[in-house]
Amino acid sequence: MIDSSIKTVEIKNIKEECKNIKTFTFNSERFEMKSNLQKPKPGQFVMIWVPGVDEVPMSISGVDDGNWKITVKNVGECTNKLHELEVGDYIGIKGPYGNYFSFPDNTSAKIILVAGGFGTAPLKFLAKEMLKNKYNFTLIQGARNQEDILFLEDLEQFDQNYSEMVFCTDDGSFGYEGFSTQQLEKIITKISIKEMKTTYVYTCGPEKMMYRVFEICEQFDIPLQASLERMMRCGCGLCGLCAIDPLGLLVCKDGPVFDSNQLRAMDDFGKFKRDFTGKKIPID
Amino acid sequence: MIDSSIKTVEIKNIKEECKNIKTFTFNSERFEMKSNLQKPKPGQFVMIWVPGVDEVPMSISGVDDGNWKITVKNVGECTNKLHELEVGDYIGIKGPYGNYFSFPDNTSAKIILVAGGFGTAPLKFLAKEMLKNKYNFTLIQGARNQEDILFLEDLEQFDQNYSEMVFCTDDGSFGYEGFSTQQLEKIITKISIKEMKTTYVYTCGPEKMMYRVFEICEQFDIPLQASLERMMRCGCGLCGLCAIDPLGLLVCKDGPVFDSNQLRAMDDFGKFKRDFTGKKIPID
Amino acid sequence: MLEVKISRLELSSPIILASGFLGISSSSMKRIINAGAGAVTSKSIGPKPRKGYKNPSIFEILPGTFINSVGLANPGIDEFINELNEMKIHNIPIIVSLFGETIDSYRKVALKAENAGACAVELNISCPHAEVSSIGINPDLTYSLVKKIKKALSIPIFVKLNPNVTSITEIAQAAERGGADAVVAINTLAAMVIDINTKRPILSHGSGGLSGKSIHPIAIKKVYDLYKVLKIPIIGCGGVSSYKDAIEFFLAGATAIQIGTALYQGIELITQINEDLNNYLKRMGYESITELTGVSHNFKLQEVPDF
Amino acid sequence: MLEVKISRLELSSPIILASGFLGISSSSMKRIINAGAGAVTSKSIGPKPRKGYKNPSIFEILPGTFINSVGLANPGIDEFINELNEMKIHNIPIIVSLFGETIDSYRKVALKAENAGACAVELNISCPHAEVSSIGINPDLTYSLVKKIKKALSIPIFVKLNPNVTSITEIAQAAERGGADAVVAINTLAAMVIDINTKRPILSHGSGGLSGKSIHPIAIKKVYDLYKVLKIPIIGCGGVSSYKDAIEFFLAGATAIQIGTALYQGIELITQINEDLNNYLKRMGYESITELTGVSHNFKLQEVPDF
Ligand SMILES: Cc1cc2nc3c(=O)[nH]c(=O)nc-3n(C[C@H](O)[C@H](O)[C@H](O)COP(=O)(O)OP(=O)(O)OC[C@H]3O[C@@H](n4cnc5c(N)ncnc54)[C@H](O)[C@@H]3O)c2cc1C
Ligand SMILES: Cc1cc2nc3c(=O)[nH]c(=O)nc-3n(C[C@H](O)[C@H](O)[C@H](O)COP(=O)(O)OP(=O)(O)OC[C@H]3O[C@@H](n4cnc5c(N)ncnc54)[C@H](O)[C@@H]3O)c2cc1C
Ligand SMILES: Cc1cc2nc3c(=O)[nH]c(=O)nc-3n(C[C@H](O)[C@H](O)[C@H](O)COP(=O)(O)O)c2cc1C
Ligand SMILES: Cc1cc2nc3c(=O)[nH]c(=O)nc-3n(C[C@H](O)[C@H](O)[C@H](O)COP(=O)(O)O)c2cc1C
Ligand code: FES
Ligand code: FES
Repeated sequence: MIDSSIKTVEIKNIKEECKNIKTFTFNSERFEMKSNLQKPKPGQFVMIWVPGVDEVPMSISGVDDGNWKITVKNVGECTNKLHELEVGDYIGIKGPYGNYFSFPDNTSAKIILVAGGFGTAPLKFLAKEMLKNKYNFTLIQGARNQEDILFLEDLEQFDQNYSEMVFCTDDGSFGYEGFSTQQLEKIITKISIKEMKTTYVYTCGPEKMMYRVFEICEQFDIPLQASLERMMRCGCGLCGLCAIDPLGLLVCKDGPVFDSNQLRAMDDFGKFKRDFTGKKIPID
Repeated sequence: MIDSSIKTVEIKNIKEECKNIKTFTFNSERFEMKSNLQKPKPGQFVMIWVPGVDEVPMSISGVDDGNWKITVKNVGECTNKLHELEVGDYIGIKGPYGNYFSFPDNTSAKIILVAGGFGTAPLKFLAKEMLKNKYNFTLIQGARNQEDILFLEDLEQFDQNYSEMVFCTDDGSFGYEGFSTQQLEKIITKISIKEMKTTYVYTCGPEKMMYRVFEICEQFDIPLQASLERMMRCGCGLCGLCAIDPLGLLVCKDGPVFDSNQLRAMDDFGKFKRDFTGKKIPID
Repeated sequence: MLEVKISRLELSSPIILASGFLGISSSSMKRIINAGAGAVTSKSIGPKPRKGYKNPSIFEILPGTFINSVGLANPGIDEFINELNEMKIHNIPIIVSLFGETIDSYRKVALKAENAGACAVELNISCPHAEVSSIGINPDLTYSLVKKIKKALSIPIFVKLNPNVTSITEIAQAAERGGADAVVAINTLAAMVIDINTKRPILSHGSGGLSGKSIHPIAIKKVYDLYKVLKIPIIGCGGVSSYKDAIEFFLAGATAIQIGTALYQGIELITQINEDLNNYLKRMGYESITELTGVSHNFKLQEVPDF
Repeated sequence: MLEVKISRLELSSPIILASGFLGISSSSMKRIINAGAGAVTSKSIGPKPRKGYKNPSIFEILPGTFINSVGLANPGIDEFINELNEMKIHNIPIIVSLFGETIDSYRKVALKAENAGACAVELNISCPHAEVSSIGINPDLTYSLVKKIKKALSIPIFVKLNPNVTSITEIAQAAERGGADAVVAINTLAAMVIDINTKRPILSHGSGGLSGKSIHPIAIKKVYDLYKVLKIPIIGCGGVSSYKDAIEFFLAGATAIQIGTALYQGIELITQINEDLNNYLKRMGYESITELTGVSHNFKLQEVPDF
């Protein structure tokens, strides 16, 4: 069983990934958990407490010995304060939570990862694990412009025999001009019918983008795994804030990674979420 | 760490050992303890709850698969009610508690067990374990008369190449006439000086008897392990009722088995105990 | 074997979802019913939307024991009616937990809940954060509130009791006199956790309520005491995480139980407990779980210490 | 680094043995001091010998959480004076916890304890079993009792608080007004365990007091609240089983702590906690543990929920 206590740890390292995004490293061994501290898997997230401010969900973007990483976009009060913290400051960790991306049975499967914004964080982690396990994949990263491209250094060091990196920007300042979903379509249409049977798509990013990825995959009958986001209070299946209608699937516990079957059954996907009062509101 | 919860179990078997003493068998697997249920060792005891009556300490007199045994003399309210119980009735178990008899390093050591009354219970368990481990030993059992001799059937089945049984009764109705301590002296005086260096005595029984055993062992410089009894409330080192002056050793936690060094340092040994109020009273 | 009746409410299982757990969306609550719960209780609903306290507002302290200060976050009754309508369609037995800023505001929320199809209301008079926190510790206020609501409604009224009082029986008896159809015991115990590295309380609100395993023996004691003085049924709540905990509540005097915190293990737990309850009843030779209510009171205890 | 002062009492370590644990014999208490405790508190001593409740009277419920109904078993003050004399010889700082059947009987026991060399008395007004159980839940009675004892004694007077009340601060303030030199918070929480096989409460007395890990967050909350209103020092008690629990008490507002239940792990725990406290202070750059008292109050909390 997951330990849902909050443990404070010192920030060990901070790296500026791009203008608004930083990666924080902390040592999870210091949690001093007795047992069930499991090594997080790609797709899982932690609740990050910024003392005196708020506690918010963050995907794990990398794991290395006892060191865990999160990659955070500064979008509001809590992430802003997090960006102000320095090495040696304390943050609180709860988790890791949620399910994780599952790998195709066959390492020779055709794999496409479609990442947008900080959604690249869990997919970079996934890509690293795929490399370790000798899977071939293409990672499509979409961003507004060149400055927003994430993990470029990291990604360039990936073994090119196994991985292909596709970048696209809204303004064409880096890689292709246009959306990542356009690149996805382009790639898929080039796949042979035989290969199509063993093609798998993984996505994380803005929900509207993921919804478009879903539509494309449905069209070509390709199995998809998408990592969703919802407002989270507890992270561990108690508060119900992250429930998705009509099945009541919980993003924190049944997700955050959902497969095509589940996505198909979601009336809310791409359309509705809940705010912190529990009220249903449209996704912008 | 020991689990100090009380679990109720059904009595599986009841055996009348002699007029006033019965052995109760219960299945400890039914405790449904998750982890740390350790197999009890000779010398350890459990707290036995007789629902609606009282809860008292009882040595474990045998262990066999998941079945534990206690051998109970009917001496008062609680043991009386326990003797009235039938197979299928529930009793509560807390423990196993306390330390245990330790074995000599060398299996060829000369070992003498001196048992009196229901003190024979843990020593029979000890003897069984010694046999298993190929130790040689002599078991001296003292009783008032033939009818009070315990575990006769059991003991007769012990491998005689390793074990010798000596019985004595106050009235001479079975075995030697006189006290077990007299037999102990007789045996010891026959031991060669060389052998004396590897002689070990273990005792459990009325404290006055054990005190005499202690005096004999001190005289011949033989290491002794004695299992003491004191009034017990908690059994787990909290209430302090079982403390022995002047070191404050706890019979339930530091004991019940004490060695010569510890016994030597006890002002109370053979003299004082505490009643249920905590008041010090003489041992009769 | 597991059917129970609380006032006019007939439930197929004695397990009810406690307020505050997955009780905001009809979809989650439907899932809970499908898992085997006899009824669900909504998150406590107030007159208007409320975000409650910032995070951290829920975390674990010891295995199975949590602390929370959600601060009655809820979308407000007008918004929540959408969910109630949805549940009416699917015929889900829902108890609406509710609170107000004044006695009159309690009444208004309760009326809206009744009209939208609630099968009962549960008055949360034990929320330490609300303006009305004084109700649950005051027998007179409790009496007045319950009486007012009783007059206004025709569905059963449950009163959720605050354990942080000198005498829970006094409050419960006031609720009974006011016309409560059942009491729910207990809500959380006031507690706090301070982080030794940052030296600050972890919950944004500082203190919160303890729930789960740690409070179970406290809840059992309260139910035992309540059973001695009440005529109306008692719904046991606090730290149920296995059929054993549920049975203990029945033996102490409960007619049904609520489950909350333990659901962090997954809602299949409800299915498991139903099954285990059935097996227990068979093993012990009972025909209905209702036979267990209050049985522990048949045994004489040692009232006076020995001298 | 670990020296603390409570009223006139100077202790070499802030760890005090809680009442009810190993506190009947001078030999055990000497052992506790040798393990590193700053002082020991005796088992609560009354005017006459008392066996208390039959067994079972102490057992574990959850890992590190116990329930007990010892029922104030004690040999009586006249007998206990032998142990006090013994402790005087060895210069052991002993706080005598005591109770009486009437206010006057409290006074008599207290005087005997003072004469026999107690360095302080701790008034147990929270024992649910005693005839005086009403004192600890009533501010007026608490005030009168403390005032009477204060007049009679010259050694410091501690008051041990009952957490099973609506407002612990009210009782504590009454004690302070009466002249208490410190309060000890908290005693155990009323609780009960029922065995599902025999269907009866396990404790011979039925209900008992919860202690150990489960009550720690409740005790922290009480100490935090008390620190806001009291001028006299607070001794934190409840569920300390590591240096972290102790630090939490200090941050909440305690000047010293008591340890009880966790000693089932062995009394070396006291030595370990002292060592860990020292390391923590060094790591955090403090020179004395007294600097920690109340530090968590420096942080602003969210008082009002968001809407
Ligand atoms: C499973 C999951 C994984 C995530 N992974 C990452 C990641 O790797 N990197 C990253 O930068 N961001 C990630 N997020 C989003 C991140 O949680 C929000 O950006 C953050 O909560 C914003 O908080 P704020 O106070 O700075 O902004 P605010 O101004 O409070 O809010 C801005 C927006 O952030 C979202 N948000 C705020 N609070 C919460 C909350 N408690 N739960 C969920 N969403 C919230 C809402 O959409 C809100 O509109 C993830 C979210 C989820 C649910
Ligand atoms: C470590 C240990 C192991 C024991 N092993 C055995 C055993 O294997 N077989 C056996 O028959 N007996 C054993 N005893 C003794 C047994 O506990 C008592 O015989 C029993 O408690 C008597 O209870 P009662 O209510 O029947 O008698 P009571 O009439 O209550 O008391 C008779 C005497 O039993 C002893 N006694 C009573 N209550 C307690 C208590 N809570 N703790 C300790 N002693 C108590 C006292 O000496 C008392 O004077 C052991 C005792 C201890 C301490
Ligand atoms: C996160 C959380 C939110 C809660 N919200 C409410 C609530 O809104 N209304 C209420 O009456 N009780 C609320 N409670 C209390 C529970 O309903 C229940 O009384 C308590 O948790 C004890 O039961 P448990 O141990 O099974 O969780 C909440 C408890 C928790 C942990
Ligand atoms: C077995 C036992 C006996 C106790 N006896 C007393 C007592 O005599 N007087 C008293 O004031 N408190 C007594 N207490 C309460 C403790 O002193 C303490 O307040 C409580 O156990 C919480 O601390 P802990 O969690 O460290 O044990 C007793 C507790 C236990 C478990
Ligand atoms: S965040 Fe609370 S249930 Fe998912
Ligand atoms: S019996 Fe309680 S300390 Fe030994």
